[in-house]
Parts: sequence; structure tokens; C-alpha cells
Amino acid sequence: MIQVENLHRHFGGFRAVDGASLSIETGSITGLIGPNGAGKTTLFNVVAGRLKPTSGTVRMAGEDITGLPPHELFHKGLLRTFQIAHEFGSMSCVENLMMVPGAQMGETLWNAWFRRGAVRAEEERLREKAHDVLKFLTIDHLADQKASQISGGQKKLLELGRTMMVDARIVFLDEVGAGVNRTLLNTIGDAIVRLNQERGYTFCVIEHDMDFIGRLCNPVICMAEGKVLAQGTVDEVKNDERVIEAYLGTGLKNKVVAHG
Amino acid sequence: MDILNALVAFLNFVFIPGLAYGAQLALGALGATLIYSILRFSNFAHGDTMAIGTVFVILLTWGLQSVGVSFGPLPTALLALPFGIVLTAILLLATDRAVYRYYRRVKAAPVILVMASLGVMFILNGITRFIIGTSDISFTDGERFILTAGDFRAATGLAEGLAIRTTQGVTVVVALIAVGLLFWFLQKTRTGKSMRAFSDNEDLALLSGINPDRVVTVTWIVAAALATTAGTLYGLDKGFSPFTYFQLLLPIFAAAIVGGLGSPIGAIAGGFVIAFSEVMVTYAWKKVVTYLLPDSLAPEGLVQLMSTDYKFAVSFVILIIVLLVMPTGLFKGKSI
Amino acid sequence: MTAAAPAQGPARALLLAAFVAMLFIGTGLFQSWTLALLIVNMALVSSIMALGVNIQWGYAGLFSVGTMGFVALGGLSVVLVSSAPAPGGWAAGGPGILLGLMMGAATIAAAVMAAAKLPKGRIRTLGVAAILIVGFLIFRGIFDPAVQAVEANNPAAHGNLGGLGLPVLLAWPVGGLLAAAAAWAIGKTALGLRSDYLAIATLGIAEIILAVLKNEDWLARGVKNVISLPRPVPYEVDLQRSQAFLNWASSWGFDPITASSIVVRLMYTGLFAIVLLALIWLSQAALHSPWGRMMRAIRDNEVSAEAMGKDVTRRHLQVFILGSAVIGIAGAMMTTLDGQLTPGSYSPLRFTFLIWVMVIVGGSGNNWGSVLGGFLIWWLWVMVEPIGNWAMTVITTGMADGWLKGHLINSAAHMRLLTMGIILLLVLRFAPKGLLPER
Amino acid sequence: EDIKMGIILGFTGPLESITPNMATGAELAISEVNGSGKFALGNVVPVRADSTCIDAAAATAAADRLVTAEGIKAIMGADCSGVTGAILQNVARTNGVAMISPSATSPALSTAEDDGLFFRTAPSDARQGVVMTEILMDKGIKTVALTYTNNDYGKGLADSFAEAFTAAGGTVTINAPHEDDKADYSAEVASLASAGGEVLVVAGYTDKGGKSIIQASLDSGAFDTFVLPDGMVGQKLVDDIGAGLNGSFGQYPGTDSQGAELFQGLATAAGFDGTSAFAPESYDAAALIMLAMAAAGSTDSKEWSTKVMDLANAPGEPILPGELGKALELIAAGTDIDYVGATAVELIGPGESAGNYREIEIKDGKIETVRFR
Amino acid sequence: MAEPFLIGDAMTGGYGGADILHGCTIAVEPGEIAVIVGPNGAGKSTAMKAVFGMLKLRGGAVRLKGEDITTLTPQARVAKGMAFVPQTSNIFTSMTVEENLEMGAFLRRDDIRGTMEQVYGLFPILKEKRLQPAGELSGGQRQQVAVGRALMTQPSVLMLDEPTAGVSPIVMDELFDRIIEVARSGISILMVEQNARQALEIADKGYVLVQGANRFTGTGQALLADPDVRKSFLGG
Ligand SMILES: Nc1ncnc2c1ncn2[C@@H]1O[C@H](COP(=O)(O)OP(=O)(O)OP(=O)(O)O)[C@@H](O)[C@H]1O
Ligand SMILES: Nc1ncnc2c1ncn2[C@@H]1O[C@H](COP(=O)(O)OP(=O)(O)OP(=O)(O)O)[C@@H](O)[C@H]1O
Ligand SMILES: [Mg+2]
Ligand SMILES: [Mg+2]
Repeated sequence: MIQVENLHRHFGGFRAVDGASLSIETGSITGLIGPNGAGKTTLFNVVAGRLKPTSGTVRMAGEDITGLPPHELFHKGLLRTFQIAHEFGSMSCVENLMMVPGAQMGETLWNAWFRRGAVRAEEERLREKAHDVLKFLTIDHLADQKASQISGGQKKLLELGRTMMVDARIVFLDEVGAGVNRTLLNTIGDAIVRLNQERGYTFCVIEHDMDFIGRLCNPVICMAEGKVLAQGTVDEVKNDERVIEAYLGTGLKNKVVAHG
Repeated sequence: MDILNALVAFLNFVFIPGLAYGAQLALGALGATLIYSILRFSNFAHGDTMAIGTVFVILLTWGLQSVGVSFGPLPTALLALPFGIVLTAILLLATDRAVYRYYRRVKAAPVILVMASLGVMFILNGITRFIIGTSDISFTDGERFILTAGDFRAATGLAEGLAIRTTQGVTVVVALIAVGLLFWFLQKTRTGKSMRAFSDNEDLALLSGINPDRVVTVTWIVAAALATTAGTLYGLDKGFSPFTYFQLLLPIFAAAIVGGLGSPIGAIAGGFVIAFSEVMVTYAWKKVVTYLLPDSLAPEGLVQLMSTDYKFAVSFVILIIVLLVMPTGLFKGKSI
Repeated sequence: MTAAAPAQGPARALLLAAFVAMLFIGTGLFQSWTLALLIVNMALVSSIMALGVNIQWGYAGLFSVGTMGFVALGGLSVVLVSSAPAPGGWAAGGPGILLGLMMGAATIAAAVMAAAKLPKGRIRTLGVAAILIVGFLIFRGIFDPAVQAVEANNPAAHGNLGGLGLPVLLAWPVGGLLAAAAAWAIGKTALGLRSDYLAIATLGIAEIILAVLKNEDWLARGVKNVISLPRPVPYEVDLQRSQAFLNWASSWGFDPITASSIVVRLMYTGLFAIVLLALIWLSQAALHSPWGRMMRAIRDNEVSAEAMGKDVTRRHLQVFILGSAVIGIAGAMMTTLDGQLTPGSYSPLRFTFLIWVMVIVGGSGNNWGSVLGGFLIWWLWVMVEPIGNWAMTVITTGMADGWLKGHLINSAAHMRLLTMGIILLLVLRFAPKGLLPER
Repeated sequence: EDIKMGIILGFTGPLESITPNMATGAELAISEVNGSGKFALGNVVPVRADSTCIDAAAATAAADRLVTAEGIKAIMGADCSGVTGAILQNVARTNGVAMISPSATSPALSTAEDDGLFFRTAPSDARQGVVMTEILMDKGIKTVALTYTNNDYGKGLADSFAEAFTAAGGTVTINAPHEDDKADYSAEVASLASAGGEVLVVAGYTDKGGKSIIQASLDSGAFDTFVLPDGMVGQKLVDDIGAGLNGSFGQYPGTDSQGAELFQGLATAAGFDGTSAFAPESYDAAALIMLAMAAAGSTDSKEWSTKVMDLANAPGEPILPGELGKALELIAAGTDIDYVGATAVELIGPGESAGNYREIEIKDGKIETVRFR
Repeated sequence: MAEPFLIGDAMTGGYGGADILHGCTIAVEPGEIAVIVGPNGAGKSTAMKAVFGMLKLRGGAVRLKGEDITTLTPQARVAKGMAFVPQTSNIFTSMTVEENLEMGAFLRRDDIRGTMEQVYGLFPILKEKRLQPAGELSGGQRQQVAVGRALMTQPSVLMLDEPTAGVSPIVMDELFDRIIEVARSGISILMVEQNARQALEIADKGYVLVQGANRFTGTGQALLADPDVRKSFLGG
């Protein structure tokens, strides 16, 4: 679905993404892991059009999409969430979701003024759908709360909910799990699998929770210092020496003593 | 062909006035940029703060003059300046208590503070005129020139003169020192850093034990010092009139913004950009060209790119071009 | 919300509207009804301007303070559309001016095209520069003589091309279009800027528009002003001379002079109210539609809106143009009401910041707030003068004659701005989100 | 009975530094009339209102308030041409209240529809351009640089002067406007200096951009002689600039009557600067209004406005500042008068000052009259 | 039982509208690690803010060493030796990493270089990036800056709102290690965590909060062992 070839993104002299090449197969749930600052988010930002690459190409289903603006990529079916939640603070949660679908007829002024009936019908459909999504995320009691006034984890859920409002081809999830309750995260994992299997979404998931990655992802790509460090099934990657050294570590040193 | 005369004409009519005007704008812009960077709003009352600070200085100067105090070759007003700063600081602190503090507490959007500052501007406007009237006042004394055009001509034998006013010299020097000090203060001192921290993330500043009241107080005091100094130096050079000071607001903000809001260095760079673009682009090069070319080629017309009608327009065009290339000013300013 | 304003929602709006209505009714009762109507008319125009600013700021968060420029363009359209053609003006140099302007436009178009087509690097820079310089010289070569010829044509009375002599009401939509066209060009270049940087850029552009208006005498006489523009309503003096009107007035027991000005002003009120109501309806319908939701989303978080498939640049351009057009219409209405175009009198304080005060005090993002703000602030702007004078009189009564009293009385005029400042601060203090907050 | 006279000037805004003296000038005439005890119609009360000078709508509202709520019988004002036009069209004509402006000089106002209700004591610019040309030609000056304040007054004067001067064989090297109340005039001075010229003609105001340009030109050695038209002639300018202005010359409205000196005496006694721009014109405007009322025996504008031209022009007994009491007596006695006033008022054609000029020169820090033209 | 070192006792309050906290109690002893877990929106962050005085309480009290500090401002609590890392916007984005750390030590008058070296030792990446504006860091790096800033205070109570959100496993382990060390030096640690299993492993005391009220309280191990808790809040 997505091919990234020799991608570079530099900030001043700093090479945040430094010649990464990877591909995300259609229909897969690909995990992207790597130490803090490895360049995962930067890679997402380049692929999703938020940042222009310094060099390199990005292809989506064979088509060169390098440097296209985010809104065009959205209409091509590429969706993403943000690591640091980007909610629309002054809007209610349900509105946050309703605004997502593209090409709504009511977004054209002409229709808003002169085809109000049709617009209203469309709104009803969207509202229902948004409520379903909220219910699924266990936050439908917050439907009318302003998005700036919900908890940190709830914001993350809302972020995820937005990708469920439209039919996407590929969804990039940047640490949906951080700050989300683990029980709920399991439910989210199930949802991702279902979307993947039933609706054929492709996913690329950044996550630091290895359990979550392990349950969901195949293959897994590990980045470090802007490059792809390792790639393979979860187990392969998990047991890779370099990955352990750079990323996973060997567990708590003090654990036993603390309760001694 | 007379390169020296051409150079002197250029210096006398373009470079020195541009430099002095740029420094005047920079001093004003420093105050505005400080308030923007710490208190996070564009203070529309800054021009009128400069005016009222200058009024204090003028009154004190008159007082000093009436008891016979003078400052040698320098203007007496410079002696009165520190006291003027104190009065202005008191006024600004009172204003903060009465007006701005409330909006900080309710965490109002910056635009609300801008509108509040507009209200303060109207009030200061009235008070200034109430104290000193509307007419134009000149309060400079001491030695007017460092170098007069006549002396220069006599000394060099050139046809062109070169004049430097004392106030121009003082302004340029003070502006440079003020920029340096402010930069050092914000970047290197504990208080300065705590002020930047406060402006970055107020809640977190609280969690670090930074006392917001102190930050705000220091900010207003420094702003008062900058505004009063800027107003006084400008008034010494060009005369004081309340309406002109109000009008200064526009070029001052232009300077602060083109330099990059929040950056002291940007303020001075911005001041010069605005000043020189006003003076240079509409300059009639006739005289300089006449000196440079042989007589037979002397130009008929004014050799002027645009008439001075458009000097503001031109300076704004340059400002816009700068911003299009560098969207947050020459020195990466803030934006809220 | 503060304790002083417990009422919420529609109740609050009604209460405030009633309060503002009381101000106008009070003005009518205690001062005069013609004055009250005069203030109403300008308040209507101000409301429309505020509505335009609200569309830009309240809907999309565009910190545009170029309001004055669009007001002036609206004013210009009145001259161009409705004033009589200047005798001999067109013949003196009209075609030359048009040709020159077309050359100028062609030059810019060629430069833009060259910039897009040529490969990056020195060639492009040089090529574009060459096109611009040559184009500029040709432009001046054609344009300047034509302008001189036009401006030399009876400069004391004309010196301009003059207008088309069409009905003045036509100038209102034309003013909107003119402002929209300018906004398109401005938006294409400057809308990439943010917050105060956009503000100073638009402020600068407004100054540039004004500089053109002041100095290009061939266009609308520059600072020499155009006065006696036609009206869409009859003149009071004509009514006063008309027997039918006099009979009608006396049958109702009205004084003919007062009756004539009230009738004329009511006609303006009607015209302006129609425009305002139409615009409000359109604005409200837009704001409460998915379009409005999209705009709010963009205002809240551009990055996220972009990722959700909204073309932020295009939408910004769209609201910028719409808002500017509304301001342009209001500018044309104002010039019609004044009956003259005086470029020297456009100042940012009056035509940009006062309008902003209306929007913010009314409550940004709320169309009715803008209207309320327009009415309230305009009333204050006009009435603070007598209020200030009155305050001064109160202070000085009982004071012994002398220097202080004289000084105070002479300072009464400055009480105007002082009073405005105090009231503005009080309103902001008790309604820091505006009188009618967005929600 | 109180008769209210509106004094509508820009007390705030760009003209705020000269309007207080204009208002005081007008009020001086009013107190003189009241003090004389000869004004049979009642006691004249001045009512000030702010024209803002830049906000036609606010000015219109202020004027409307004075007319419809305060019941003024005449308007002394307004000052700037823009607001004057708006008040004339939307208030004065509507309500049939006459106005005499002391300072609106726009030629366009001459042709405005006014139902005979509009007069001005400020001279039209056309005449002054000719007079200034004559003075320069007499001095043998053939090339001048010219700067004017960018409003209808400055532009009108500059245009009429440039036309007359060129026609007389002179050269205007540059004709550059300046905006008042701006931060800096280096650009203008630089261009003026570059263009060169024997003298610099400054068509501006005494305490605004014009003054700054003179100061900067002297400082930089660009020019040392300046030509000062009416807006620039004022003792304050001479005092502020000092010795540098010696030798500069100019002209302002006046005849060899003693009007101007007398007025200055009165002003000094009243404690304000009588040479301040348009203060004498304001005195004259107010005086004319009251004399016309006396002559018509009515405070109704429709009636007194018909008397204005008669009173202002010969023939008749000349009336100078300070002689308003005498004028009232003469009027009561049915004698024809010719109001000369502080600025030698002669109203021509559509009711504006005909313009006799006093040529002046600055000598030793004093404004000295050379001759009359 | 003696009064705990720091206690938020029966706290009730919210953000102006309806109450979020309903008589919730949280306490921690010196040298102890207390961990708060619970579903999203349960009021964990709110409880932390309440303890730190960033929220007005309608009922209940906060006491430090027996002294009632319910009405103190946050700055005053900093002066009393409390430090807090909020969940969101917890760094000065426009200031460099080093300045962020300096600001953490704002109230200290002694030499801070030693502490700073310790923080750099804990988070080596920060030393590399010390002159970079913190806003340019990656999500996990920011989190490290935030914790580092709090450590700079040398507090007697350290309150952390999800310090490990977004940090990589290796750093998370380091962080927990360091937290244990800090606790062992006698400092009280009060922490909200969604990486609940790891956190409870090292916790002396655990609170499960649901809808603003205490649902379960016990030692970390006890909670980990409770199947209800595991299933409903720890993801099985
Ligand atoms: N705007 C920027 N300017 C300078 N450096 C940047 C900028 N954005 C990111 N970086 C640097 O690029 C590197 C990669 O950042 P990125 O956000 O992609 O990391 P990440 O892999 O997503 O890490 P994490 O897991 O912590 O989120 C970091 O070291 C960061 O400091
Ligand atoms: N600023 C606020 N204004 C109003 N309500 C708020 C605000 N912040 C949070 N809330 C509400 O308070 C409740 C508790 O929020 P809190 O942030 O304490 O949750 P939390 O337990 O920390 O959740 P998470 O694990 O998701 O961070 C939530 O339902 C939220 O909607
Ligand atoms: Mg990341
Ligand atoms: Mg939380």
C-alpha cells in the first residue's frame, strides 16, 4: 500500500529521518517501534504530508504521493492520528467526529444556504454514526462536552474515533495507546483487527506497549536514528539483539529490591 | 565626477537620518516586543505610554530648568529621565492592577487583552492631553549638534555638508545598549529566564515556583523604562506632540513584527528595515548621480523609483515581502 | 460568566438588546429623534462592517486588520459607479490609463508564470526580475503621461476620470465585488502568515490601498475629495419644497423640517436594515451548517483540520474574501450615507480598530453579537462626547473660577476618548468573552 | 434669551493641536458681542462639538445633536473639508442652519449645493498661489522645491502655486506631499534636497509635518530659506525654529487694515496665541454670524444668511476686531458696514474670502510685514 | 493510625460545573510509592491537581505533615517541597532543554549542577539535546524533560501524572528504576499510571479510582493479584 524509499527529513543539521526505506503491505497491520526520537513521528508526518521530505519518495498503491498536502491525502484514503492529541477544543465531542467525513454537501455554502433540507438529512446520518463511534469508545456520555474539557486519555480516544468516521484505505496511528487504560486498549485493539478484517483497512501503528504490538501487528518495523533497524514478525524483532539494546532493554534492575 | 561629495550627500540625507530614525523605532519596538513576549499581547497603549512618560520627563525637565540645573552639552531631559521612568513604572503597574491582571486570571484570549489595551490607550490619550494639552512642545536644550553641516563643509572643503545632531547620536547609542541589555537580561539572568518561562507556559511556571506577580511587575518596569526612554529621545530629536506619538504605534509595531515578535535583536533589525525602506526607496538619486556622472550625462529627472507619496506603501511592501519569505520575521519571532 | 450577568442564552441576548434599544430610545426622547435615527443608520453600517470582521476573525481566526482598506474600496466604488463622468476626463487619457493598467497586470501575470515555469536558480531570479523591470518601465511609459493628462483636466473641479453615472445602489454590490477582488489578491499572497504577522501585513495593505486612493487623483480626485455624490433617497430640501409632502406633514401635525429628515433617514434605515438582515441570514445559515462547523474546526486546530481532509488554505481564502466583501458593501453604504468620499479621513483607529472593538465586545464568533456590538459601540462613540462634557460640567460646578476650572473645561474634548476608554474597559471587564459569547 | 452657536471643530484627532485656539478665537468674538450689550436678540452661548476631522459620520451626528437637540442657530465650522461637506449636506441643508467655516479650503466646496447656507472666511487657494508666485518673481527666485501637506488644502495650494509659478517662467524641481503627524520626514527632506532649488516652499501647518521638514532641512543644510504660505505663518514656528528661520518669507491673508495686529492684541489679552493657524478666521466667522443676525433682526438662518455677503463686503463703515459693539450700533442705526475683521474678509462669488495678502518676512525672530498684495 | 505524610482527604470538587471528585482520598508516606490507576476520565489527573492546589475543593482537605495546606497556592506548595509533572503541556516548549531544567530548580539557591548531571545521567538523550528548544523534541523526549524538570526541584513529594506515557520500554524501565531510587532516598512518590501493571509492581500502595471515588485500595501486589482489578482496569 505504501512504499517509502530512501526518505530523508532533516531539521537544520539534524537528521530526524535518515534514509529510511520501508513498505507497508496492503491489508496488514504494521507495527512501527523504536526508541524515543527514532524518527517515527517524523516519518508519519512526511508520509501524511504534514512535513515536506528533504529527499526521497513516498508511494501509495504505486502512485507517487510525495509532498502532497494532508487534505489531498485524506481524500485518497490516508488518515492519521496525532501523538499529542489535536482535538478541536471548542467543539463538542460529537462535532469533532461529525466534521471528519470529506466532501459533505453541507460544507459548500451554496448548499448550506439553499438546500437546507438535504443538508439536515445528511447531518442526521452523521450524528448517528458519530454517536455509534462514541459508544464504541465508551465515551458517549461525553458527546456534548467540549473537547477541551475531557481527560487526556479521552482525547486520545476521540482522536482514534475520527478515523472510524470514514472509509479509509490506510490509517496511521501514532501512539493511540499512550495514556489509554489497558482494558480499553484491548477493546481498541479488537476494533483495529475488526476494521482490518471486515473493512480491509491497512494500519500502521506506532506504539511503545509491546503487548499491544504483539497482539496486533505483523510485521513489525523497528526504527532507530532515522533508519530502519530491524524488520520482521514480532518475535523476530523482539529477539533481535540490536532492538533489545536500543529499545526494549532488559527490565527493571531494582524491582526485586524495592519490595525486599 | 565627485565620489566624495556623492558619498557625503548620501550619508547626510539617507544614512544618518535613516540610522537615527531606525534607532528611534527600535527603542519603541523593544518595549512593544517585550510586552508581547512576556505578557502575550500586542499593547496598543504603547505609543501613548511613550507619550505620557515623555510628559513626565518634560514636566520634570521644566522643573529642573526653572531651578537652573543643566546637563552641560547634553539635554537636561536626560537628567529628568530616571525620575520619569519611575513615574511611568508606577502608572503602568497601577494600570496592570486595575486592568490586565483580571484578564490574566481568567485566562482571557490575547485578543481580549489587545482590546483592553485599546481601552487603556484611549484613557492615556485623554490623560496626556489633559496634563499637557495638544500642542507641539520642544524641550531640548544643550548642544544641538555633534557636527554641523557648515562646520563639516568648512573643515573638508567639500560642497556637501554632513550634520549629526546630539540627539541622533544619543539615540543610536542608547538603542544599541538597550538591545544588548535586554537580550542579556532575558537570555542569561534568572529573572529573565523566569519571565520567558512564564510567557511560555504560565501553569507550569507556577509549578516551578515562579512568582507570576513578580514576573509581571518586572516586565512592566522594564517596559516603562524602555517606553519613557524611547519617547524622550524621540521628543528631544523631533519634538513632542501627543498625536504624533499615537501615530508612532504603527511603524513601531511594524518594526517589532518584521524583526520577529519577542526578539530584542529583531526589534532593532526591524527598526532599521522600516526606517531605511522609507528613506531609501523613495529617495531621489539625482544629486548623488549628478556627482557621480560626468556633467554631460547629468540626469534631467529626479531619478526616483517612486514619489515620496508612497513611502509608507513602499515600506509596507518591503515588510510584506520580508514576511512572505520569513513568516515570523527576520529573527524567528513568536506567534500566538 | 461574572455574577453581574446571571442571565444566559437567549434571555441574556434579549435583555441586552432591550438595553441597547433603550439607549436609542432615550436618545430620541431626550435629544432628538433625527439624531437617534442618524445614529441608528450608522450603527447599521457599523454592524455590517463588524459582521465582516466577525466572519474573518470569529469564524476562521484570521487576524486581519485591513478593514479600513476594504471600507475605502467600497467608498471608491460609489464614486466609480455613481458619480457623473468628468467632462473631458476620459478623452484626456482614459484609454492610456486602461492600457497602462493592463500592461501592469500582464507584467505581473508574466512574472508569476515565469516563476512557475522556469527552473529554480539564477536563471529564474534573473528572468523574473527582467520581466518585472521591463514591464514596470513600459507601464510607467504608458501610464504616466495618460495620468498627467487626466489630472490636468480642470484639476480644481475634476482632474479625474469620473464615474459611470449609474444609480448609487448599484455601487453597493460593486463595492463588495471590488473588495472581494482585492481580498483575493491579498489572500493569495499574505494568508500564509499567522496571528500578528498577518495583522501587520493586512494593516500595511490597507495603508497601501489608502495611499493609492489619496495619491492617484485620476481615480477619485485623491485628497481633493469627491463630494455631492448622488443619493438613493430624496433630499430633505426637496421634500420641504414639495407641496404634497408639506400637506402630508401638516396633516399629521409634524414640523416639516423634522418630518423631512426623519422620513429621509428612515428610508436609509430601511435600505440598510434590508442589507443587514439579508447578510445576517446568510451568515447565520452558514455558521450553523457543516460549513460553519468546518470553519470552527479550522480555527481550533489547522493542523488537525488539514489531516481531516479540509483544505485550510482554500477555506481561509474563501472566508477572507467573503468577510472583505461584506466590509466593502458596508464601505459603499457608508460613503453613500455621507454623500462624499474623503480619502484623507480614513484612519485605522476609526475604521479598523473601532470595528474590532465592536466584534470583541459583542462576542466574537457570534453574528448577533457583532450587531449588538456595532449598535452599542457606535452609540457610545457618538454619545461619549456629550457624556464627557457633562461629566466635566458636573466636576467643575461648585468649583471657583480660575485656572483649574478653565483648564478642565478646555479639556472637555479629551473626555471623549477617556470616557470611551473607561466604558470599553468596563464592558470588557464584566463580559470578558463579549456580551454575547459564542456559545 | 440664549442664542446658541455651535462651534464644531476637530478637538480630537489630527487637527487637535490648532483647534483649541480656533475655538477660543470664536468665543472671543462671542464674549465681545455679549459684553457690548448691544446685541438685542439675546445672549449668545457657544456650544462646542467635536468634528474629529476624520470621522464624517461622528461629525454629522455631533452637528445633528447640536441642531436638533441643543437648538443652535448657526454653525461656526467645521474645520476639515471632509467633515464640513458631510455636515453641510446632511445637517445644515436639511435643517436650514447656516454655517461659516474658518478653515475648509477645498475648491470642491465652492460648487457644492448649499442653498445659500455655506460661507467660509478662509481664502480659496487659487489666489494665494498667484500671490506667492508674484513674491518669488519679485525676488528673482526662479527654481523652488515644493512640499505640501497631503490634504485638500495643501494639494490645492500646491497645485495652484505650481501652475502659476510655471506659467510665470519658474521651475518647480519637485512637488512632494507629506503626511502630517508622522514619525519621520527624512525621506521627504532627502528627496527635496536632492531635487534642489533656491528656496523650499512649505505648504503645511506650523506645528505639524511642515515644521519638522523645515527643521530637518536646516539641520542637514538642505535649504536655508523657506517660503511660508498662510498655514505656516505663526509666531510659535518662529520661536521653535529660532534663528534659522530668519530671512524666510511668505504671505498670509490680510490687508493694510490693522485687523491682524488688533486681533493679536485681543488674543494676547485673552491669554492665547492669536497667530495660531485659523484662529483669526474663526473670530471673523463667529463675528460675521452675529452681525448678520443683528442685521436680519433674526436668529433664523434663512434670514440672517442673506445678510452675510452684504456685511462682509464694501461699501460701508469698516469694522475691525474689537469693534463689534460699534458695528452693532451702526447696524441698529441702519448704517451699512463692511466687516474687515482680523483677516480682511471679503466674500466673493459663492461666499468665500477673496483674499488680500500680507507679504511677510522673518527678521530677528519676528514676523514683519513687508507690504500688501 | 498516625496521620500520613501527605494526604488528600475526602476531596470533593471539579472544574466549576458538576463535581468530578466525590470524596476521594489519596495518601502517601515518606519513601513510599503510591500509584493511582483507573479508567480514562475517572478523575485521576483531577485528583492530582486537587492535591497540588490547582483546583478549588468544595469539600475535604489536603494536609502535608499534618499541616492543612488546602488553601495554599501551587507556588507555595512548591516552596514546601512538592513537585508535580502534569499530564499535558508539562514543558516550556520555547525554552531549551537546559533552561527547562533550570526552571525546575528555580527556587533553589544552592548549586544545581550536580542535580543536573544526575538528570542527564538518567536521560542521556537530554544532554545531547540540551541546547535545543524543548518544543522540537519527540514525544518521549519531552516526557523525559518533564520528569527531569521535576527532579531538579529536589522535592520531598514528587507527583507524576503518567510519566511513562509515550516513552520507550527501555526508558520506562530506567524511569521506574530511578523512581524507586528516589523513593528510597526518603521522598514520597504519588503517581498516576496507565502502564499499570509495571507501576503496581513497584508500588507500595495502589488506588483504583472510578468516577471520582476510591474503588479499591491496597498494596501494589494485592491489587495486581485481584482478578476484578486486573480484568477491569489492567487489561487482564
Ligand atoms: N521541528 C523539529 N526541529 C528540530 N528537531 C526536531 C523537530 N522535530 C523533531 N525533531 C527531532 O527529530 C527526532 C525524531 O523525532 P520524532 O518525533 O520523529 O521521534 P519519535 O520516533 O516519534 O519518538 P517518540 O517515540 O518519542 O515519539 C528527535 O530527536 C527530535 O528531537
Ligand atoms: N478542564 C476541564 N473542564 C471540565 N471538565 C474537565 C476538565 N478536564 C477534565 N474534565 C472532566 O473531568 C473528568 C476527569 O478528568 P481527569 O483528567 O481527571 O481524568 P483522568 O482520570 O486523568 O483520565 P485519563 O486517564 O484519561 O487522563 C473527565 O470526565 C473530564 O471530562
Ligand atoms: Mg513520536
Ligand atoms: Mg489524566
